[in-house]
Amino acid sequence: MAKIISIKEAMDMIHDGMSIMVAGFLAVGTPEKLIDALVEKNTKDHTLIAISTAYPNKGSGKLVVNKQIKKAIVSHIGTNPEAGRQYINNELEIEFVPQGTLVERIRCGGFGMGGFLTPTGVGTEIEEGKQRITVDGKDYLLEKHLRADVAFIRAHKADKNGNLTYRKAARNSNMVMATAADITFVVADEIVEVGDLDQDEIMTPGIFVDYLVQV
Amino acid sequence: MAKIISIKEAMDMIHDGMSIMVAGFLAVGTPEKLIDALVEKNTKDHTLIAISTAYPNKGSGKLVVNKQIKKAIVSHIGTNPEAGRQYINNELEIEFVPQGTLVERIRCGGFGMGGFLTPTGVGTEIEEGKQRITVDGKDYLLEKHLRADVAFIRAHKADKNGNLTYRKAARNSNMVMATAADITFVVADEIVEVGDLDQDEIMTPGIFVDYLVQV
Amino acid sequence: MNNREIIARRVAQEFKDGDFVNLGIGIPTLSTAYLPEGVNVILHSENGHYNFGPLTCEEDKDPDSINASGEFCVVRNGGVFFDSTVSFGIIRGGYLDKTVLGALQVDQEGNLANWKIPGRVVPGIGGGMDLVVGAKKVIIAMEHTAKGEKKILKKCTIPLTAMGEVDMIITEKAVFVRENGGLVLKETYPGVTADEIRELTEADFTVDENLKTMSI
Amino acid sequence: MNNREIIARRVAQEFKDGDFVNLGIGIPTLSTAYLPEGVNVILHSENGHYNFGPLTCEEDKDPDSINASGEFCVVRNGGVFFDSTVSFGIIRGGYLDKTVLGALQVDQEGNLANWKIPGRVVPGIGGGMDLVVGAKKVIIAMEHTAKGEKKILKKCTIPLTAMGEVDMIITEKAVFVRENGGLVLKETYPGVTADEIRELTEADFTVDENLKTMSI
Repeated sequence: MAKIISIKEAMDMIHDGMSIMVAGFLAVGTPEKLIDALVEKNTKDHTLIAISTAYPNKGSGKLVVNKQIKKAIVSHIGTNPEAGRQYINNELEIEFVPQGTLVERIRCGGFGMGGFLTPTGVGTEIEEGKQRITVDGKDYLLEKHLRADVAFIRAHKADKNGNLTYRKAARNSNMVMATAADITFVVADEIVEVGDLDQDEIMTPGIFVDYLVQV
Repeated sequence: MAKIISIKEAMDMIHDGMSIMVAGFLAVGTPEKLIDALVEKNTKDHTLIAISTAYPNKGSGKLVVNKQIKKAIVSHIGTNPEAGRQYINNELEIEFVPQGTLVERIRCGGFGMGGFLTPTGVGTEIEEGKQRITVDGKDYLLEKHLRADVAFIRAHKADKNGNLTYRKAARNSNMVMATAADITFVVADEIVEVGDLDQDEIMTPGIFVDYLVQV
Repeated sequence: MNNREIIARRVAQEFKDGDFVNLGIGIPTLSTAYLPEGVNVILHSENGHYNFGPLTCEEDKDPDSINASGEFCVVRNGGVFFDSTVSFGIIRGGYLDKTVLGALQVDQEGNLANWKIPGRVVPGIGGGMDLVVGAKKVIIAMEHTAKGEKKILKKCTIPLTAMGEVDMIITEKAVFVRENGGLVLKETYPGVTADEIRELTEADFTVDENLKTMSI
Repeated sequence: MNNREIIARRVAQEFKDGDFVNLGIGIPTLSTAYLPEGVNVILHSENGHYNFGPLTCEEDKDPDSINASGEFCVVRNGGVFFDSTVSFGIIRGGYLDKTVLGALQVDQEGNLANWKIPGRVVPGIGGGMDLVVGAKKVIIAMEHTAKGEKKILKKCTIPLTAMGEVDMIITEKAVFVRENGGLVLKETYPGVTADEIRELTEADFTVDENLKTMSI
């Protein structure tokens, strides 16, 4: 199950062009130290999968400011003017996805489903190129699964088997992104012994976690 | 949010022909007292949605034995010989659904999705009448959402807003069934005050719960 | 009283005690300041929680506790945190009694446009498209016109957020309800006539036979 | 040693320390009794938990703690409980290193039939179909024939559980691995020849050039 590694060991596994899920909502729930280390490593041409591009100086936005992102699959860029600037200058490709659709596509990616049917976006630009399927008289769009090469997760507590809990609104996309990447890196506020977390209160079972990164 | 009612008030809302989700796995996690009350009420022609028909004397199986079920949408009947007997004598219609597909169809029903794509059942009888959709070169079946008129849920603790926790393996289908019925009845081991449950450890937000049934 | 306050006050009257709602940034959120006595709403936040009781932001800066606008927020006793998929499950699943959102354009078919102006930088979609298809009642709260441009149209001219989902429009001048597939003018601001509303509105609408004056 | 024990002992050799596995009722579950020294597997149970360390059932009858067969089970420190959708998310998501299941029939294309015999009461599907499409490696553990009837066929004759998903077949007489779309005989029970296996097997198969003797 989870292995404890250093931030340098984590960064050694990340290469140009990899797709990266960055958990967090406006940077709350984002493991900032992994972002900072990746800025320092300065790898390029990443696909960013995140709820938003956060802020220029916080969360996934720092990767955008440092021009490491080639394409962003996000629901929002409004809080990061640099993302907007790169987007209109064609320096950054953006796939806008409704937020509920985005997190559900990621869940499908993690849980071995090809996609799902959502009423969100029917009759809008979001429908372009997608199949419309009617179930019980209601129209839905077929939205496809989404996975990444790596995921950056921030937990509150992690036990040494990789079992995780989150705190308050920092949970957001962490739970779902932890399931959907080939390599899942977790930075926890605290690493505890196996048995210290209540078996009923664990939010992410350790089977989804590859590495606990010590920062 | 949730209202506290008596078991009689709960039974007054149930009528012949209603579809009923009964949570539990081999009766663990099933609110037995609601089952017993429904056996006593003796309504007929129900559609049962459950992981299995459990045992003749335990869980949803008691409704089968009492001949209250017209159709069962389940993954398994092997532990309830009476279900098998009624099935071969055409007294009970059964729709067998792979277990993972069943719980995910229910989740779609609760969460406003029309269905999802699963690799489970491709190339088997389960595929009959379903659309096969290829995503990234892999074949999936389109499985449709499932809802019920009422759900029988058993929680460990419930606060008076209907927020729920479950204990150990009793969680199973409770979480997902709590979201997917027009009327959700919950029997909790313990009803506590609002604020007594940790906001991070609530497993089912009270918005999904209609009634806490005092037994 | 400025336009924002008029609209927010009128929106507040739509809430019943115990309503479970999601409110957009700006006027919709402002409306909670004008809730009638004895009316509390439960505020759902896309990023994964809901609150009981009035929203309290900025009061306790817990870094892990923000609302969907990024403001620090206290989630009171009885409130709950959950992950994003549950949050949008609640939204799409039809559990929200109401959502109140701003708009760039609305039309007489109930179409809504509030995310994209062609030629401008798109801030994004966020949770808006999900909210509009999911909530039981969709209320648009906005100024009646924008710099003289009409916003309530026969047919939206910019990209849609959702098709046919708008149930009610509240502006500083009028209240419309969508009934039987068409817009009905239900209220006007004191001193404003139905004819004046017609001047400011491109959409076809009928005037309710019991046309009322907005009481703010 | 009876057939069940032979098969279970051979299955046990397939596990590596730390393997995350789901085992069917019967011989597959029995195999954990024969794990090599120093090899522990993590047992996933469809109903919503996984265990670290050897499974301990019936020892502590907590009414809320059963495994997928309905036996009371202790989930040790480091184990986790989760709901059914997560349980099957783990299964379909490819997190299981191995699943070991019994079968009524298997064929040379890797098709599996283990849920339905036409004309008999069907006990059900349970989680089997999900396990077989989801696990990284699917091992079938069964007696080579049933009352003289061949079970390893050219083409299954009864309804399938899954198409082309079987990776390995372990019987009391032989071990087959599916390679390049065909079956390869890798091992035979001491004293059993490849020709004898051919007699008991309808499926076409090749014999590995390093054909080994099963060491139990």
